[in-house]
Amino acid sequence: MIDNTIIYPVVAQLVTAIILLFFWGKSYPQRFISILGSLVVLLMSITLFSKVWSGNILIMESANWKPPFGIVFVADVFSSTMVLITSIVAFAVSIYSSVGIGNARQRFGYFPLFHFLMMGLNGAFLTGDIFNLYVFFEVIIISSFVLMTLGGRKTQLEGAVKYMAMNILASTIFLTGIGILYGITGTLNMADLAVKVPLVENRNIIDITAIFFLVGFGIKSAVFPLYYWLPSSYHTPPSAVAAVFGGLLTKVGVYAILRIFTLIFVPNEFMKIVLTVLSVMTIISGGFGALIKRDVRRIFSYLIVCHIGFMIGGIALFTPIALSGVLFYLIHDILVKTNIFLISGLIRNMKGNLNTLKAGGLYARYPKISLVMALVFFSLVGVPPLSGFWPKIYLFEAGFTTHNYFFIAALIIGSFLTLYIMARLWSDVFWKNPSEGDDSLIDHFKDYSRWKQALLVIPICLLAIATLYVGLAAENIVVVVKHIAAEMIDTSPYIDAVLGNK
Amino acid sequence: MLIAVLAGLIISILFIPLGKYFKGRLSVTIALLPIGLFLYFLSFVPQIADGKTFSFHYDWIPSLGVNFDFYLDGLALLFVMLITGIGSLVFLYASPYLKGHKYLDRFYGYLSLFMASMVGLVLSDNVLLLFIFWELTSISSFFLIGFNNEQADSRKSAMIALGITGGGGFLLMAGLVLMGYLSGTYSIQAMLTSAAMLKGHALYGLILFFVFAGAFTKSAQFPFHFWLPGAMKAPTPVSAYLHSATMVKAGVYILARLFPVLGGTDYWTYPLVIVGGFTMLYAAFHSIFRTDLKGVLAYSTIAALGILVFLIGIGTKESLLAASAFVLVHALYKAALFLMTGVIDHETGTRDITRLAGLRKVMMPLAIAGLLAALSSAGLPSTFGFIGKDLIYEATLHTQGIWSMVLTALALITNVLLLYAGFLAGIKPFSGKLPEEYSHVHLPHWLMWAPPLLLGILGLVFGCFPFLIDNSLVNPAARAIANARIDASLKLWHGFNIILLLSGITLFLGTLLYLFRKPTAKGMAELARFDRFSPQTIFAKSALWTQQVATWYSNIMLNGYLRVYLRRIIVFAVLLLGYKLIVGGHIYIDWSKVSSVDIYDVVVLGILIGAIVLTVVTPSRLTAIVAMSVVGYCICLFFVFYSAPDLAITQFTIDTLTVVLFVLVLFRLPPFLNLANKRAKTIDGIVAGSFGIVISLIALQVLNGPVNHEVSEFYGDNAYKLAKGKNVVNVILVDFRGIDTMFEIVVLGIAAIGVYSLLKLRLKPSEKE
Amino acid sequence: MELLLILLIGILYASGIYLLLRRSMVKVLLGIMLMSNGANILIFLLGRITKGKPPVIDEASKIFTDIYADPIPQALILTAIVIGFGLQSFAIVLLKRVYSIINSDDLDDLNTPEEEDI
Amino acid sequence: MSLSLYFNYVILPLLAISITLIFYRLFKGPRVVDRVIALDLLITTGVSIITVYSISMKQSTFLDVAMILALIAFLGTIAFSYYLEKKGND
Amino acid sequence: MKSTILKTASSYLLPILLLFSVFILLRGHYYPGGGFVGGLVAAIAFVLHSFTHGTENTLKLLRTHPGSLIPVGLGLSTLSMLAPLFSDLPVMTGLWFEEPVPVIGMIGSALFFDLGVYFLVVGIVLTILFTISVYSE
Amino acid sequence: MVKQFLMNLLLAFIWVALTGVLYFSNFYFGFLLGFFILWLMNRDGEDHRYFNRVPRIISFVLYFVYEMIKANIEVAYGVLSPKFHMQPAIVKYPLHASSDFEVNMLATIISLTPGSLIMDISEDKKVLYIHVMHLKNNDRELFIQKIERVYERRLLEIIR
Amino acid sequence: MIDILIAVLSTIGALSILIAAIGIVRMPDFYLRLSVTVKAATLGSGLLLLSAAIYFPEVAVSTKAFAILFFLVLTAPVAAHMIGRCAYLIKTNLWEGTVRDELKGMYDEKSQKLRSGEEEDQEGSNH
Ligand code: NA
Ligand code: NA
Repeated sequence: MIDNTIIYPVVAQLVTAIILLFFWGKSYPQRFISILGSLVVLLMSITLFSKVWSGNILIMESANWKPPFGIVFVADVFSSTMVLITSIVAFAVSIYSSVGIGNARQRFGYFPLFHFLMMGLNGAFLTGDIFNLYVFFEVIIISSFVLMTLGGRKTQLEGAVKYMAMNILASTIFLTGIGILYGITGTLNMADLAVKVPLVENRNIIDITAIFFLVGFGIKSAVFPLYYWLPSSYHTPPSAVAAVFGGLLTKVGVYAILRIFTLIFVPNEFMKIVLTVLSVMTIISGGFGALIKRDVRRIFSYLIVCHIGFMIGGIALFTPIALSGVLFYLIHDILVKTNIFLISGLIRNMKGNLNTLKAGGLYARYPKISLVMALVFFSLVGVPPLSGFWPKIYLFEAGFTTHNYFFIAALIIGSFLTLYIMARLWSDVFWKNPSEGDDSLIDHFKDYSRWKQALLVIPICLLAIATLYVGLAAENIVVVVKHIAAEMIDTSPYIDAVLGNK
Repeated sequence: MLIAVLAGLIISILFIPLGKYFKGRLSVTIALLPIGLFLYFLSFVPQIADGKTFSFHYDWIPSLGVNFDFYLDGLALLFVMLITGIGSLVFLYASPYLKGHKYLDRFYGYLSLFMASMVGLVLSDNVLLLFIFWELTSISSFFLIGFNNEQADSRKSAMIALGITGGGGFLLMAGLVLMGYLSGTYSIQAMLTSAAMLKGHALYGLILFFVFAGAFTKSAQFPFHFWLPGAMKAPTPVSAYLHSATMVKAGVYILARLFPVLGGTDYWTYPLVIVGGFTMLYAAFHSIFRTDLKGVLAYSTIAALGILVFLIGIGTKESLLAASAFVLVHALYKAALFLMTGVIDHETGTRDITRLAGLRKVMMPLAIAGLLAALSSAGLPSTFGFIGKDLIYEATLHTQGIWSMVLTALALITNVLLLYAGFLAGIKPFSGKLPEEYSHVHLPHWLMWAPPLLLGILGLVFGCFPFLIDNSLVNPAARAIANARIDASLKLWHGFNIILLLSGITLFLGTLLYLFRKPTAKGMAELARFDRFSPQTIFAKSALWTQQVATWYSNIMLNGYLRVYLRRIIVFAVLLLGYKLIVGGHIYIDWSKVSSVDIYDVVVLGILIGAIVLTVVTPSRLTAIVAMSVVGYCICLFFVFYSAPDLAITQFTIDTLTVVLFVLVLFRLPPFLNLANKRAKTIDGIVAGSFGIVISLIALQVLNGPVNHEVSEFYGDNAYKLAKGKNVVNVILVDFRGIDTMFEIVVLGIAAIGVYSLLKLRLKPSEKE
Repeated sequence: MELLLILLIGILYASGIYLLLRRSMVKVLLGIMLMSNGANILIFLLGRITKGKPPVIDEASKIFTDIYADPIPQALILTAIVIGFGLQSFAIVLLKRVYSIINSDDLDDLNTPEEEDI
Repeated sequence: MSLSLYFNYVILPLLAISITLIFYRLFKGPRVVDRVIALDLLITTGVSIITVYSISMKQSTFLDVAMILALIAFLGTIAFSYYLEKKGND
Repeated sequence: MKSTILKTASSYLLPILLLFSVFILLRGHYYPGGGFVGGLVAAIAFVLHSFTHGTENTLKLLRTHPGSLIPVGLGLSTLSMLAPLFSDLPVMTGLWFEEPVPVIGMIGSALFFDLGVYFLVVGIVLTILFTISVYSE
Repeated sequence: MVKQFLMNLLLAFIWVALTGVLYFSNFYFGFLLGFFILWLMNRDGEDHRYFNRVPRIISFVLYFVYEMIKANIEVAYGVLSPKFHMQPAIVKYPLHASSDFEVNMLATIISLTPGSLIMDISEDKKVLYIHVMHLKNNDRELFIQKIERVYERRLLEIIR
Repeated sequence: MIDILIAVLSTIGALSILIAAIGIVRMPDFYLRLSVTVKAATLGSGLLLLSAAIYFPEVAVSTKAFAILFFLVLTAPVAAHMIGRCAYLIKTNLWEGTVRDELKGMYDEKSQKLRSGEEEDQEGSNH
């Protein structure tokens, strides 16, 4: 099925961003356009998803060239799900940003950059061409660089330098991998690669190429020992920015790993061992880091790392069940991680501070919002029946099936650390009375108008509802992820759809 | 049935956030919920007693095998009656107990959540559904323990409780998933058919490990017991309800529930008997040193839980029967004691046993309740406790050989100590002379004293008329656990036998102990000397140690130095790639694929390398930039030589612009400092060099392989015919792969915006983030 | 020639990484540039090189009459160069901004003790 | 000997020797201005090399590259002068 | 910089370079060049001008901030990418006028695409460089 | 006005040369383009008459090429001879040319002549500072005369 | 015939460039190096471009070659002037054999304005 619908979520973000550029410096119309644009994209993504879900894999041959000659965009259930989730997140964050991002930043291009970033993400999910994937990755990283430095405080710059250096290195390694792959196969179309790579006689060089992609995407998805940039930088930008980063940027790395390592390189034993070791160490590193930090966003940053480990581990197991678990976790993680960073912004608004030792008393002061936050935190921990719980069933089961007890142990440790850390956070920030007479503790939130307060709280609730849906209506998610996992194991429908051999 | 389970959840969802609108008006009305449920489940008693069971199925997540599968049998019924029955009393009791409390409605919300979860837990047939409710009980317990969250130790206790039970929860989950995976179903009833397979499976031990871990943590078995005394920070109704009568029995429940599937083997028996046995002794011993009433009760609860685990471990019909009965016995008297303690605390403001005495004079009904509960706990004939104790001795005596002696002795000692503890809690505060300071104390609202009294009386009634419950509750429960027919009729009087003798000895020694030993703070202090060996200390130490290791590790990993991070990343890549290269072996040069070299190629290459060297070594920043542009220009020449004019042009233009950019930016910067020492340089040189070698070898391998130009030939053939351009590269850029270019220029646009904003935007200090 | 280019690629990557590991931010930038040049040449080489036959169709004809160099790597590198330019110019400006704050291009001076930034 | 070969084996090597010499100056310095003029000369020679190469390969397409080089090469030199003048010294 | 020679040179180099840049832009489909390089050359023309006349004077010459060329160029490219959507073709499909136009040759969406690239590149390079030089001064 | 017109014409010619398409329409297009670019620049025009200059220009160019080759040989000798016998100097040259354009042309020509290089023009445009490779006998007057005779006078004849 | 012309022109051109290259290595100071290189290289490139213009028969290509030549002639002196001036401003040493430096002291240290040495007279006469 050839359908232009595929490209709409990308194009609509692009057009929104361009329109926003015409309103440079005018923050009021920008807010409106941004929210409207995000809503439109959300509707388009829903349309796309329902089309894909009800029918076949859709493709769009850009410039009307048949694959593998042109760049093809492919919407299978996986990519359209990712686009849908991204659009939900984008919608929530763009509402949040209208108040959560200061006027100065809004006047200096926050919104266009945000939409460029979202465009890059949607593009990365939908493209069926590996070099085009690189291009979208670059769109993502350059917009994230700019968003990260926007405002230019010293800590922001410190984070940004590290973030940039490592991400550029990742891109270069990724590009090197593409070059090698092209040198071996002479094609860039992912479906075509899926056909040609298995035919290559020199398997060793294929394994080596796979390592390039592993390292490149591994840096992007913050896997041990490539994760350094994340804890060094995610606490520095404004919370709305950190939310998008935390929710989506590392996940696009996971997406890429999943896509490449199911379609083009199927992990062999060596790769599985490597991935297992990485996952275990990632979980430990993230968990340990989060354990010792006292700044809410630093804690969350490390938790991102920790939970990336869960997903990588699932990929290492590489059974349909494991992949279902990874996918479920991915969906859950995007919603929750975005939300916890939005929450951190709200906490900062309410307390003027994100140090868990200083802040406190939120539960007494804002009980209802606190409980929404608690719901999100428990989802993060994986308290049943919330969203984080279900994928772990799959991961455990896959772990047992493959007798990967290291991973199971790490999964338990990681879950436990997360539980402990979030409980401590709750206890410190929400239960404890704030320390008296600290000047840094100012409640800005209460000074906002009702309308502004609503704009901050609604997106958090929106995402919380989405999370709740994922948890309580898990059946729907399970059906989707099982479908995707099946697509990953048997990639021939994808290949046939793209290359048109029916 | 689903409604029965979910009602509590719905109520709690309404109450927790919206509580303040109810303002406590409905707190008694809310008690209709447990009462209603109690009556609802009561209606099942006759049928269950007849050996019937009830299954209920509602779809939830069929794809995952997780559905609302409820199964009501004797075991579930016993527990659900306890939960709703005691729940009713606690709900009523809490209303005056927390009257006027700011968050009373929130409290009821949590309590409803807990009750619903507990009901769900015991009714679930699906292990994962069971686990969901299991965790929800932990969460509601967390909120209830931390209910007075302004207090630091409340928070800490809540954390510890959640930490222990939550950690055990994850292990339990692993175990349940493993069971589900091995038996192909998550339904416990369905698992029964796989019981033999599971018990013989290589992973049986692992399953037990996981399940025991969950059960022991939840049911406060040694060495995880210490969260329970801490949990006494919760309001007393909570202690009575969660931390004595119901939640802590969830661990026991799951052992009982899984007994038919997993139980009866040595791997099952020994750990449970040892841990249960040790726990009961340890806790019973500790209970007598407490001076805080709730402390005494907490430890005696742990001991009781130990007894239950012990009994399930033994796994004979007698022991399972004893366990079934003892669950009920203990729930009745312990809840009564807790509720009574709550009243005392509420009215006198203290729970210190050494200060409490003679309260019978001011609150007689409570004294009666206390006395009845204490007697039941002591196992005095004609109390329900007596029957319980009998059954325990019967169970221990029915084991084989030397075991029977040992286990009986253990049970005896435990019972003696527990008797003492029961007296201490139930009798001591009311006996003796009323201190002056408590003379003004008076009886509280009747809803506070009636529940313990009722429980105490029930203990007496069941003791005198055991037929009321033997076939209706206890036998069906035991039957369900053993998955076999058990038709014991509970009797108050068994005649003179060894069991009676043991009971007598217990009573005698315990009473003796009560009469001659007075609880003192000194005793507690003595015991505190051993704290450094206590599991709590060890756990705290290992937590601290973990924290230290985590700090050490994280500081090494994230030391703030970008170059260290980059070095590690490169080393990682080199190791992986190098390993694969070495394993792959066979590196050779295929001369047939190598083209000739012209002198200008070599010269340009030489210059290029020279320029690279200059870039690397020069101490002058400007020279580095000059050298860098030479690198670019030489590459540009290569592009010309090797047929890439477009590339050459672009490379050249961009290099020139980069120079301009650098120049505009750099002129304020100080000169390079020689910041690295020789060692760092050498290491970096080796790392970088090996990466270069690896890349070169890979490139060589790729070049040795075949080449496929299908796509580029298509471009060449169709560039003019179909895309109307003769410069194929440009046609690719604007047509064949125009999308790339589209988004590539977006990258540029973003970069420009970034530059502009980075340099122009100045935040005011008032901008918060 | 291929062997010489392989050597060159190795040197470009190695020197790029070496500079990437320096403390001076300018050197880091130069390292990035060297590495991206290395990657470009790698792509160029692995697409196989052809001397003196640019992929431009003759004025007179409508299709290629001779062999021609593979245009795809060229297009890819072009895109990569342009993207690299975007990234590098932003990085250079970031360097300037960093310099105006810490008055040095030593990255170690940029590190903030954690207590400060909470 | 055809013209093409003459260009390939005589003229191009001559130019190759030239750029080697020029690069020697660039490498050696001693001052940045020396390097800058060496760079400038290198580019001018580069224009020549490309011209000769295009004759040798009979590919006039390469002259387009030479044209761009000729047009914008001096911008680099101007930029370096700008730098040095602003900075006062190297 | 205060060199009279450079000042004079840049004022005649500016038009030449601009002319040249359009040349490169238009012939890109047939010979080396195209919107990107054309845009770079145009930008270099203005950069050269700004070196001698100062950024402010160059901005005056441009009459508008170069940054405003960014959305214009981006918009133009996007429109030519999206134009095929209106005829139900995939995005980026080349649409061509039937008859060739003198001087330029065939005119199609690819040309407008390249034109967008051209404007964008001019806008970007000038934005970057002018922002820096204003900041440095 | 005239200069603008000429400049425009020149641009149109360059355009035709660049595109290599000798059609009137192409010239016309180039003219329009040039006009647009000049309009962009919007510089103040100065009146200059451009009549009958072509023969003089040609003869000047030829003479210049001759001088250039001659000087180049000198330079080659200077470069290749084993011993240095240059007498470099920076000499101040008083200008007759007055407009920017004239000065610039002169400077370009002097710079292109081997052995001499324009260092700078004074702020008031009265003198040129020229670096010479061979200031024979350290005689600045002779050098100044030569420049004036060979280049400046001829150039001004053409331009003015 | 044409071939021989091309060969001669290009040989002279290449040799000019070689001389420039030798010059830049051999010349003792910066200014001499600059002086040598610009002209010789421009001449050399010019001759090579002329060869190309003759070699390729197409008008378009030949005009291209001339255009390159034109650009070189237009820009090379400017660049040389700029870097030479700048070298003087940053006090790059002259060779010890330099016989005369009339530029010395004429730059105003701060503003970098260049005096002609003749305005004093004018101003003097005005007073
Ligand atoms: Na491009
Ligand atoms: Na092009």
